[in-house]
Amino acid sequence: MKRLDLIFSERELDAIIKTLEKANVPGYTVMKHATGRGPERVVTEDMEFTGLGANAHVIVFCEQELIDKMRDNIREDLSYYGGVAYISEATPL
Amino acid sequence: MKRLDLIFSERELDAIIKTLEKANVPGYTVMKHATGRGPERVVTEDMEFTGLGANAHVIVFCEQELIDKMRDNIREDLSYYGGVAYISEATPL
Amino acid sequence: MKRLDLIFSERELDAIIKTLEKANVPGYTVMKHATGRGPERVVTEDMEFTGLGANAHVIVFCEQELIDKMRDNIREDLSYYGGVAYISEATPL
Amino acid sequence: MEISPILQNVLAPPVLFFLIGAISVLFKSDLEIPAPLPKLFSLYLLLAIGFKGGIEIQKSGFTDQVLPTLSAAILMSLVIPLIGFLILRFKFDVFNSAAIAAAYGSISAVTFISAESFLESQKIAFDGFMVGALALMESPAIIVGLLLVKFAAPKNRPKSRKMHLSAILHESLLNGSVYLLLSSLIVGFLTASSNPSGIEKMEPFTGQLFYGAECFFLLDMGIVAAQRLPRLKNAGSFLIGFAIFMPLFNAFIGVFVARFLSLGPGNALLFVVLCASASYLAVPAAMRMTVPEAKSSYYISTTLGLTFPFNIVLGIPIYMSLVNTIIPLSPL
Amino acid sequence: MEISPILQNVLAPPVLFFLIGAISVLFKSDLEIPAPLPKLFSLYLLLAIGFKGGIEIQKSGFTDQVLPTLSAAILMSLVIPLIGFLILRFKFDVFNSAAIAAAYGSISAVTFISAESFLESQKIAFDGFMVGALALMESPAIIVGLLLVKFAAPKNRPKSRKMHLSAILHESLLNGSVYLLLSSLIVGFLTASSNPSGIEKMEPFTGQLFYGAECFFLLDMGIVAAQRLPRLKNAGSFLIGFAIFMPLFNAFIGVFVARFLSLGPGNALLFVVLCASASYLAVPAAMRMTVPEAKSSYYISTTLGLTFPFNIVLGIPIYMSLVNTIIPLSPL
Amino acid sequence: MEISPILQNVLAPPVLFFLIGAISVLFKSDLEIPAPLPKLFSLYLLLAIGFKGGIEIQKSGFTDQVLPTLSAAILMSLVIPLIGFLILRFKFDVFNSAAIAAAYGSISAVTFISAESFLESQKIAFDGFMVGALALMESPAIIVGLLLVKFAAPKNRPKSRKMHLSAILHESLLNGSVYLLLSSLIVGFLTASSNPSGIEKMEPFTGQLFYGAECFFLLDMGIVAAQRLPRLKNAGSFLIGFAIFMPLFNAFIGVFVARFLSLGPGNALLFVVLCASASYLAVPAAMRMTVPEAKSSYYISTTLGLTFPFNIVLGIPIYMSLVNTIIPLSPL
Ligand SMILES: Nc1ncnc2c1ncn2[C@@H]1O[C@H](COP(=O)(O)O)[C@@H](O)[C@H]1O
Ligand SMILES: Nc1ncnc2c1ncn2[C@@H]1O[C@H](COP(=O)(O)O)[C@@H](O)[C@H]1O
Ligand SMILES: Nc1ncnc2c1ncn2[C@@H]1O[C@H](COP(=O)(O)O)[C@@H](O)[C@H]1O
Ligand code: NA
Ligand code: NA
Ligand code: NA
Repeated sequence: MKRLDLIFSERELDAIIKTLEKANVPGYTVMKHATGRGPERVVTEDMEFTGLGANAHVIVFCEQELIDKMRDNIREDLSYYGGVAYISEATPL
Repeated sequence: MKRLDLIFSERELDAIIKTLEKANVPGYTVMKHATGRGPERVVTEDMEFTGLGANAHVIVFCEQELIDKMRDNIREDLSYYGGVAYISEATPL
Repeated sequence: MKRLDLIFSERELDAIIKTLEKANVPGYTVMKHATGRGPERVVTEDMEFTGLGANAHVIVFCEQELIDKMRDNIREDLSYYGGVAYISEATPL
Repeated sequence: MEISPILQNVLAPPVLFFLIGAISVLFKSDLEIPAPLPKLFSLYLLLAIGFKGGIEIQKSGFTDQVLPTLSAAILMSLVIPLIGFLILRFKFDVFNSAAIAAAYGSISAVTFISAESFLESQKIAFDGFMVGALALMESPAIIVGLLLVKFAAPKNRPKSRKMHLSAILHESLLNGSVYLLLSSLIVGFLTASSNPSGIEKMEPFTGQLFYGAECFFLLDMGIVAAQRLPRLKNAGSFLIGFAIFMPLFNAFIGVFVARFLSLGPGNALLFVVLCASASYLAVPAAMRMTVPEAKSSYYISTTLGLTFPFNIVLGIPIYMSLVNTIIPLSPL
Repeated sequence: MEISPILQNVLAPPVLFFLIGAISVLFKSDLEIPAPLPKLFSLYLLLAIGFKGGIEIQKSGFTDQVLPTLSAAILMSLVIPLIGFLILRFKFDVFNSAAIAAAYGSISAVTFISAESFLESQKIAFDGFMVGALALMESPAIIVGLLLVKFAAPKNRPKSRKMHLSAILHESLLNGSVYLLLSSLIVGFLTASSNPSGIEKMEPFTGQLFYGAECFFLLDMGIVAAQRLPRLKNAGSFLIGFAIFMPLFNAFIGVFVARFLSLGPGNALLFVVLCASASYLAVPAAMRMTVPEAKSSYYISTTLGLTFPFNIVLGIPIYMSLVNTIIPLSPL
Repeated sequence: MEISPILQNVLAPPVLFFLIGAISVLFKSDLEIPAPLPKLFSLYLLLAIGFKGGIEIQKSGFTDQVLPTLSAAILMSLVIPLIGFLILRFKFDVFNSAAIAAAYGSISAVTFISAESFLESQKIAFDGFMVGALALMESPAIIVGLLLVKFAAPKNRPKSRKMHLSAILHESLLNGSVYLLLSSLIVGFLTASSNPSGIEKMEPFTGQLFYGAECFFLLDMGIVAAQRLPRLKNAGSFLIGFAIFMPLFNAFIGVFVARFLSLGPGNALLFVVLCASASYLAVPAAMRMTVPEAKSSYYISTTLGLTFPFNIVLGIPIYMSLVNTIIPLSPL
């Protein structure tokens, strides 16, 4: 099993979830209100207040093949407004 | 060292923490207000409002043997109300 | 690529971010309002209220060499007020 | 200009803000009241309504009507889930039937508050002890629901799910909203008894602010309810029908009980609204904990997505005219 | 003791709390108003100002002044971004110029609220329909900004970024703050028309509480603005100059338009403030979504870090004396 | 019916809500006021109490009593931690002794607010400048605590932990709550001086709402305090005794100082309460930062779990009768 970590603007959340659902992932977890800095942007807490939205951190545990299926769509989602995606190994308990 | 990620309904938090403490884990971190979808349920933000509670994401860094010790208890905790548990490798800095 | 997970008191956040910036990490993500227990302390939610601050969870995706560069500084930051740091493998999507 | 009671109800600020919230979802506006702000308002409303009810009870004393009305209220919250269960079993398994039926036996505090506001705008009197009925009707339906599961569920339920009566009672009686409502009622009562200056000092907070806070909260309820509505489609037309029919049916029983109790029109409306409203807070929370086999989307999308808006917008004026028609009839 | 209008403005509680917030950042105090509490106050202020404006409009009716003023307001929010764009193009690319210009064409509700409070403290009358101008000026500048990008941007913009008019309109018209303001205006209007007792019951919430809530919110705005200010240094002196010059320039145009419209001094000041203020909410949110090529730190640090504090502290009294000087002049 | 002052205090809404919160923990109700809502109320209370204090000071002017009282307040907050330290050193190391002692030298704003409410309910007058004493007593104890650590700690403290005086001062003087209280005091003072209409407009927010907000906040404090109480068991009986004895002892010194200052009964009670109360906000925050060797569970569970509830429920009426007994005695 793999673990996919996606971090991106909350504004893109709907798009990313659509991508995940289309690939039929077994599940996902969303944590909002994340802040941070990337190569493009600083995301501070008061972004939420100015309506810009903080980041969302999405975790997906799924098989590698699902990730391969989603790769292009996620990359496109992220290429537009920024964000990062990383894969690591994970074993179910 | 291992990293154990547990994601489940906030309502189960006390039970899970009891399990962790019983196994004498060196520590754990809890992040509340997570939402998501699993094979059984959709957990949306307004669940908190309706008193259903969002999910909690618990991270535990510990040795494999501790995980083996807790496995059955955690599985039982999660089997009842749902939730996921994954293990991955982690090296202390 | 590596994934670095840092968990520590929110009060140390500025110091840690300074350390990360000095090492020129490509980015980082901050999640506040984490609670937990470590070998030294219990951090409960009402810590925020009493002004003690909850924990922050910082994730950094970067190369091993950057981590090596930051290791001493981070260890010093964490040695003072407590906190944990773990490294794991991560592959960009 | 004569306007119908329904239109008059719709044109009250709380209902208008509810509609605004709902419409914002329809139009995909990004209007959002982020957590935990709605919780602030729901806690506030419970505290304020309990406190004010306690004061009223102390002022009016325990009249002859109090005990029969409260008993009838509890009775209704025991009977309604049984009826609901029988109806729902035509289509659903024991778990879902019990969970949904419990929700309809219990009450919605915000619907009750809206009915109070409606009565005030119509200048119709009602009594503080009806808040007691509100508090007392929240829990019994949970107990009935859980007992239905306990006795009607297939015998092969996993061991760990065997419920203990003590856990059931705890879940139903010490739920945060029941607890806050009841204890605020006691605080109001004690304050009125021994510390009348405390009432005055609380008044700007619990009294004057109430209507505006209700509007703000209903704005959020509109958003939440409208987000739930589409999920009803998956629930099927039986459940959609149930979500409208059941409150009307319960209102109908309620109005005859109210008449039997000789309640005035104000108290009668509140009694009917308690019967007709369904819980989307305490009951779902309890059911999710204790009957995980039931689909939460069923009991939430019906109560929150359909029954709640129906009651707020159309139900209350309909029940009022029901009360005005049935109560004055010559004795049964 | 005679005190100057600027000092008098600075010594009003809202401005003092704004300064306290800003100074706390300077002194590195750990004073913080954690999310989402500021959102509570910003939603409240929009709801209350809309509601009160709607009531006023209903009361005063649609006077002769209403239509010309609202039309002029929309016109200003279309023209100002064009002027701003031309100025900014000297230094910036199309994307940044369009985004910044749009922010200055749009408005800041809190600046408007501060101007209302200033007028009240000076006992100068103004009309409720100016809230309509506030609501109407928020969106058009966004549309102009996006159209500027659409037509002036290099032709090699990636395909996916081709904007559809419908998306532009949705983003600009159904933004949460525009939506809440406009719909609260409608609620206020409907309540005043059909349910006058509803006004009284809302008054403690939307009326009496307003000033204090404004202070609390400005405390947070002071913190947020002061946190932004240092980032302006990276933006360069051209942009710093622009952030002061542009509101003054817009105020100057605005005051002549107000004179042309024969607005009284109260309405004139509000009109000028709408022209002079810049958006740090709706416009940045829309621009970040639709023009990711523009640097958000540019359009936020200017509007929030400099223009907003300038308007709140110095701008409003300056514009007032501008109004008092220019409006009474003999006809053009 | 004659009721004792203690019972009368317990039957006031703020104390009742505190007890309700505490009891909810006892009964394991899931009542919860999620973060950051309590922060909203604590910020509000500081802002309101500071603002009102500033107005009072401006109105009454700097009477003869002001300077001696404020000086005595600062003195007390320097002396009390020294006494506490000597007592605590019997059982604890330097770090824990200093941290706990500092907490008892500092103050709890909510205890002060509760004492004000108690006085108001008893119709006993007090002066606005006592809020100044509140603000001034928060920080000095922190400095004493840190200096105790600096000079009494074992010489082998790691290098990085050598504290600089500037850091100590910053931590103690620019703590968010001290800063907000002091600066709101100044805003109140300036508003009363130059802008009296501002006072009226703030009144519904800072005045009328105060009592209700206090109740709501104490509901949460009850929950938080009751959650802390069990942790006291691990702290041992010495610390439990200290948490009750120390406030009584400090109250006793305080009442003689108040008598020496010839304070009226209202001011005297507030002075005594400042001496008797212990900080669970500013001091713990500062200590956690600067003396990580001290166990936070010690200084929080004592101050928040025991001393705070003791003062709120029993302490204030006890101190009042102490004041009523000692102050009128013939001269020393
Ligand atoms: N190297 C990184 N490690 C961790 N988080 C990152 C990294 N780079 C970017 N992020 C996160 O991704 C968000 C979007 O970055 P950006 O693509 O620059 O807008 C940032 O705000 C961070 O929260
Ligand atoms: N494959 C998955 N990846 C990430 N999170 C998951 C996954 N499956 C379930 N979850 C999380 O676990 C929670 C409980 O799922 P469930 O067991 O279906 O109730 C969900 O709400 C998700 O937050
Ligand atoms: N083994 C662990 N696994 C996960 N989180 C931990 C662990 N140990 C400590 N933490 C986190 O690090 C924080 C600081 O711990 P401490 O150093 O004991 O103050 C704790 O509050 C936890 O959130
Ligand atoms: Na019901
Ligand atoms: Na403008
Ligand atoms: Na003290």
